[in-house]
Amino acid sequence: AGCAAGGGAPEDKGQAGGQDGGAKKRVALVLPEKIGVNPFFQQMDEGAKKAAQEFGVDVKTIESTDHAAIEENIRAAVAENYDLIITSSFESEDALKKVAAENPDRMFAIIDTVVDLPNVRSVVFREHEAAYLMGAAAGLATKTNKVGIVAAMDIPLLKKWTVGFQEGLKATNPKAEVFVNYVGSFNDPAKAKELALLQANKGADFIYGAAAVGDLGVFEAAKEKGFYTSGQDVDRTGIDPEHIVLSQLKGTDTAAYETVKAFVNGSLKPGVQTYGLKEDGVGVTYVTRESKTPLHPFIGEEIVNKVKAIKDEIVAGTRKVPDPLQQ
Amino acid sequence: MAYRLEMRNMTKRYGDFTANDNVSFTLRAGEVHAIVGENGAGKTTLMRMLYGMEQPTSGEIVLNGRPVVFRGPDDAIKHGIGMVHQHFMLFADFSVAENIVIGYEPQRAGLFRRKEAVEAVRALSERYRIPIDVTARVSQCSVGEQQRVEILKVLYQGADIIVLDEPTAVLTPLEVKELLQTIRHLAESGKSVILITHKLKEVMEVADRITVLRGGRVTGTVSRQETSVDELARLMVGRELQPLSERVSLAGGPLLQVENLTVRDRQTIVDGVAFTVHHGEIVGIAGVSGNGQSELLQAITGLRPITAGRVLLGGKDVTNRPVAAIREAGVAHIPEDRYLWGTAKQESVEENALMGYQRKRAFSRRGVILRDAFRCVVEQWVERFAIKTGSRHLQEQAGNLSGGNLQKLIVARELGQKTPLLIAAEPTRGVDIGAMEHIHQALIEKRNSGDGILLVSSELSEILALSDRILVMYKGRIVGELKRSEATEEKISVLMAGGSIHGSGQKAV
Amino acid sequence: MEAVKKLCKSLVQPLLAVAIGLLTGAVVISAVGESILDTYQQMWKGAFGSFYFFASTLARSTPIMLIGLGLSLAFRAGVFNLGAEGQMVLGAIGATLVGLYLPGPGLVKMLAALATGVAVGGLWSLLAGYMEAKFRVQLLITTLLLNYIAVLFAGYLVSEPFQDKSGSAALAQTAMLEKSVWLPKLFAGMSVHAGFLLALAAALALFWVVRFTPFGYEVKMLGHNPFFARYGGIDKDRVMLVAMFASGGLAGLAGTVEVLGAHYRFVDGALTVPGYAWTGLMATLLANSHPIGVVFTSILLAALQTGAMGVERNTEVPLELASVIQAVLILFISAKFSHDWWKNRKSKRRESHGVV
Amino acid sequence: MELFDGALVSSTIRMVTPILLAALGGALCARVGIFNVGLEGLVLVGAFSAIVGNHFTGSLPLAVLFAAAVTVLFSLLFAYMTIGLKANEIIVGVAINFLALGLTTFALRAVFGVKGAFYDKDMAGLPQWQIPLVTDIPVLGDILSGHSPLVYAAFLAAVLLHLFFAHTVTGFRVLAAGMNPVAARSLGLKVTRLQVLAIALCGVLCGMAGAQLSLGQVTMFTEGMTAGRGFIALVAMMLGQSHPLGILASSLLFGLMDALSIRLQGFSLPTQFTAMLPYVLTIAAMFFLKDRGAAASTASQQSAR
Ligand SMILES: Nc1ncnc2c1ncn2[C@@H]1O[C@H](COP(=O)(O)OP(=O)(O)OP(=O)(O)O)[C@@H](O)[C@H]1O
Ligand SMILES: Nc1ncnc2c1ncn2[C@@H]1O[C@H](COP(=O)(O)OP(=O)(O)OP(=O)(O)O)[C@@H](O)[C@H]1O
Ligand SMILES: [Mg+2]
Ligand SMILES: [Mg+2]
Repeated sequence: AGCAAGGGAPEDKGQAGGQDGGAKKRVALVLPEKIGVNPFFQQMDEGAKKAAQEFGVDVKTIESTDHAAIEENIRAAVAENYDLIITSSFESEDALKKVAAENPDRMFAIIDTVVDLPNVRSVVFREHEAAYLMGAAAGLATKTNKVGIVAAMDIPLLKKWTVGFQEGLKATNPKAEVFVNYVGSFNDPAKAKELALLQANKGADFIYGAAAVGDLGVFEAAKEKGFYTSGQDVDRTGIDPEHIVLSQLKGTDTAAYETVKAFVNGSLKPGVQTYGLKEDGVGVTYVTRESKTPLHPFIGEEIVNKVKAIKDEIVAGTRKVPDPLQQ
Repeated sequence: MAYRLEMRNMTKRYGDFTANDNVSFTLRAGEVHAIVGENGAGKTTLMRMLYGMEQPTSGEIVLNGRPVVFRGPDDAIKHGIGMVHQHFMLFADFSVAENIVIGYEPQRAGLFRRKEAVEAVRALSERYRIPIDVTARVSQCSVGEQQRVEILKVLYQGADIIVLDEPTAVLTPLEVKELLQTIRHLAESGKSVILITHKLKEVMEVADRITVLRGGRVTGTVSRQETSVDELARLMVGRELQPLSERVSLAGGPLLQVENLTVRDRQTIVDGVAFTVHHGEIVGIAGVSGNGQSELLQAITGLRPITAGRVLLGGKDVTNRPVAAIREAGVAHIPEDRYLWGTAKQESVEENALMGYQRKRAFSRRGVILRDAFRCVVEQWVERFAIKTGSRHLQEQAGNLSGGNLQKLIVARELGQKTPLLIAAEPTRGVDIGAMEHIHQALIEKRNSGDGILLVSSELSEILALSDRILVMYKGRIVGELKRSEATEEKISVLMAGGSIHGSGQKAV
Repeated sequence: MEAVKKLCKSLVQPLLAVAIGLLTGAVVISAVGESILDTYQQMWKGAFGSFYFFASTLARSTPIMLIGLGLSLAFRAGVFNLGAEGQMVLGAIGATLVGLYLPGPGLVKMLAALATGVAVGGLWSLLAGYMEAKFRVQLLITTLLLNYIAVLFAGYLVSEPFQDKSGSAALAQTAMLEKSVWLPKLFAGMSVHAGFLLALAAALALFWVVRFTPFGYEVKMLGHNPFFARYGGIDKDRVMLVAMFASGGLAGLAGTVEVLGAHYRFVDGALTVPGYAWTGLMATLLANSHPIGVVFTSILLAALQTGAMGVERNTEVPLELASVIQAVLILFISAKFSHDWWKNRKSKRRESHGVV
Repeated sequence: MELFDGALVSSTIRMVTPILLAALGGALCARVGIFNVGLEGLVLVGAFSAIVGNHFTGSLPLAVLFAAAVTVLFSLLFAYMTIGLKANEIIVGVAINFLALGLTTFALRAVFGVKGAFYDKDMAGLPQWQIPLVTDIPVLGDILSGHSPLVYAAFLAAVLLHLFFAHTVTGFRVLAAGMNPVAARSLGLKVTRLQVLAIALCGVLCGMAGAQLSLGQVTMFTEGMTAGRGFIALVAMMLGQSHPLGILASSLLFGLMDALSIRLQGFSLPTQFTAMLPYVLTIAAMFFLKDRGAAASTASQQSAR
């Protein structure tokens, strides 16, 4: 079954539901990597699947083994006539630019970066805003005036987290010392744990985990040494309420869900949608969202309120949190 | 009298090639039985079957009246058969004692009792009068010592039948003498010894009976009393040996001049050696191996750095030049260790023959090797030296050639270079008497045509037969020089042992 | 006739191996309750199912082939170069920077970039060769270690001084090369690019060198017995260094064509994550260092990968399982069992069996 | 700021343990003439099976045993392919790495129903042994005490392996089989059996390495959590010239360099350069260790042909 109608993209997408005599619409989610340990992709997958169930479409998630496979998979998805192809991340940018330009009659979406083409919907997050709030909270909460960051790798992408956090920290506690260590890998919890232990040993009482799977290592170190730490992407405080006192949130599931939903409704439009604090696409537990876990006294009501105030300033635009990647 | 061992109608085929054809062989207790035969006659193959390393295509082995089948060497060892291979089966980094006891180590609770091993080996060495430093590392032992290690190992394993495959090929005359004594002593103490060798003099000295193989068949088994060197030679080669051709007297100019050559590698190995080889002359270097001869040759041919001194070739200084440049200047080289320096065992005969010719004008055009032209040349060598290449001819793996045939291939390759100077180290090691005659003839012819040859050999008879002048090396120095006319085996032996002779010309050149 | 027989004989081994590999894979697939036939069908489709997918397989085989060819030369010389990854990455970043910043017309830039890729990869490889020749520092270890250094250094270059600050700027990557520097695609809309032709040309050239020239002979003999080679007047160090340079140069070229023909920029990790270096190594070993053999083994290995992608896209067999099947196939293709089995049977008939 | 302190050294010892164990395993293989590039995969299998063992038996000793047993099975696959089927050992090693990654990820899904990582906060990791008396020594107590049993086992393994080679008959024969297999065979030694034994022992050590990683250093399994440690072990093995005590030294050297690079992250050097440090210094160290231990490289060169 092909796109018999050679017409423009808008018509196609409008009548997609009616094609093939009521057959289900097919959506491909092409991920640039293996889902593996990356909650970012896990959530996206879950969000898309949830939408698939609710709205009665077929969603096929295609994981790419490596960089060269991304373009391959997007092209294959085009060849196999998926009605909507959702991709994700910076890694897919080049590939999507090429394929989308070559197939102007198809609809694409990309989550987490911008591709400026008339048949591409882009969804991006302003993680640095949430990281800023985390830093602000840490600055207010630390007793030793020493905090740590255990980050996965020293690459530009992660500056959204490390720089954002440090900006926030500086804003609330200019005197605080910060230790930054890089694991050198996204999947090495053992090393991440050792780095956290060393930072704790130097006196850090709050350590911000931005080490992907390594965060699990940081959690273990926190349990062992009794310092406080935070999770990423979803509310992780439940894992160990005694030590994981905050979580930085990111709604990739929402993004995937909303994209599929909009597509089914016929309201999917090209252009950019950004999710920040204002749109409630990113956030921090207790500050922007409630948590099932009771608030830990290390953070405390007072700090939460102060951070809420900062959040309001950011939402209102009175406090500027620049994107570290655009500097 | 019952035989200790009988091998009946043994046949071994490799593909279409028959290495042993219906060979029968017997061995008595307390007997030394020699096996002789030309290269590729199948001596080694027969022994490998006895030792369980090869399975016979057909035939039967009867040991002490009972038929046996050996699935592997361990079977043979258990039945009291020991073999000393031509290429020693030793562990270079282990000590002498460790090498001897391995497989049958004295142990308690799985722990290796090294002290007991050392004691046992020491006792063994005294009992059979085979002296050895039991704690030395094998890699530091001389070839003769390594041979003793192999024999002691066999004895330690309790062998009653001891197979020695060309044990004397790499030994010095003195070591040969000692080994022959050991063999006699072993026979007297009730062991049976099978000795493979190409040196008929040794056979006549030590063997009780002799079996001759030719082309994989037995041509006769004789007892020593009833035969002579000449008869054996005839049986082996199938014809009379020719005397060497006449030497033409040539008063050629200097070709190779070695001046004050010194090689040092932690210690001084070659110490201020000086001599000259003239056109039309064969200069022989005699000496107990390990006195610097190998290193001297390696230094001259560019394989080893020269610490001091000069080497001139036809007046041109080639000191410390790369090997290729020295070869280019007119040197060919028959190396003493044919497996280490002289061949690539996994490669074909043709590829091995090509070494040194690959960049020759005659065999390449526009950067491409002319294989066909070269193959014709190799065919000529094979014919001239009667090299048995096996079923795949020039494409046969060099490692599948019998030792002597491989040697002939190397000799042919180096003679084929037609260089003014040939350096020949042990040129006839392991070749049969027919081939030896042939190689000697070729060397004399080369000399007569005006080329120079520097000959190193541990075989005094070879040195005496070929050399115009003889230099004797001892502890890295040249300790004597003898003219052909005045040289005798006795005189050379004295010099080789570090003594001195008086009255004869002992001047440095 | 003889040649045909020989060819058949040499084919028995790999074919039987593939068959057993597939059989083992079938066991794995059925163990998770998927359709064996469908899975293999998708695997075949993903690799060769249409001209489009075949072209993708060829595209993927390109860097594998170039690396494999380079390594085949080093292995023949008896040099165990484990540093293809670093050589590839440095060659690629060098070429990218030349392509980006060298002034001049596009074609000149492209040629200069290709030359730079070869030179940089070759020199990096030569460093290890030099350390071995001059200081006897084991090449096997240094090449392995130099990989880490090269990859980290390239990572630094693209995340600091030469990072692409346009666009999202989130990736460690250089700016995009301009179109005139790109290697042309061989067929419109297909991923196979001119780099594949370069690889084929390299294979033929290498075959010619190895088979017919004195240098090829010298490399081979050096690999078989370095003492013999030296004795015969072969300059051991020179041949080794040339072999190292060539093998590193081809690895550098592999990285370069991947950039100029597929990514159009250097992206940190894009060359290392797919494991081209190890796959290239396997291609060489499977082909027994034969240049023409490498062409086929690298296409085969690439097909296994693109086939696995096809399985991932079109079946419910999870990605991990596809890589398990791939590994199982490789394992059995490398086995010499059929050959031995064949030989044993033959020799048993003749009742001869060598022990040593 | 001081460059070294007790905590850093103690951390180094923990970090080095899996590398040391795997390198010792690799050395066993190298000693019988087999270059094992599959260490990474073997350790990964060990790490996964340790978690599986712990989850289902709830007993840590059993978990470690289970890890060792499963890894031995895997290493026997390696042995069968290389010795039995005469496949090229490097190809098999690389394929084993792929296979291990694929199988563990797949089994993670099949056994625990999760993707990427299995983490159970109620799961107990290996205990940290406080050595009586030693614990109380200032500084040194922190460094030497409080590690998991496998850490001590690793250091013990290095010494035991040394004793095995130096003083047992089997060890002696293993060395012989590796040094000159033709000669060993001509003596009737069961070379193949010794090789398989060595590879199986390598499996035990890699299983322990994996268990230390997933139950000792952390208490979880994540996909590909070996993160290249198997290759570092390979380097440590070569640098230590396949000698157990040499490997102990080279692993520690490597660990120390790694610790140094962590410390230097605090300074303004780009992290790529600090991360290079261990490799650069290892190469520098090789200038002092050249000449000897050509064995490992010959073994691998043999396999190239
Ligand atoms: N494995 C093999 N494959 C093929 N041919 C072989 C093999 N082993 C030996 N031969 C051939 O069998 C013949 C007999 O070899 P063998 O080594 O027994 O000779 P030999 O009498 O010991 O000779 P030499 O005096 O040179 O040592 C030779 O022509 C050799 O090429
Ligand atoms: N692995 C092998 N495969 C095939 N043929 C072999 C192998 N090993 C030895 N041979 C052949 O078996 C025969 C006997 O081997 P051995 O090592 O005893 O050499 P040899 O002929 O006695 O040498 P030499 O003349 O130096 O004594 C030789 O022809 C040799 O080429
Ligand atoms: Mg022989
Ligand atoms: Mg012989």
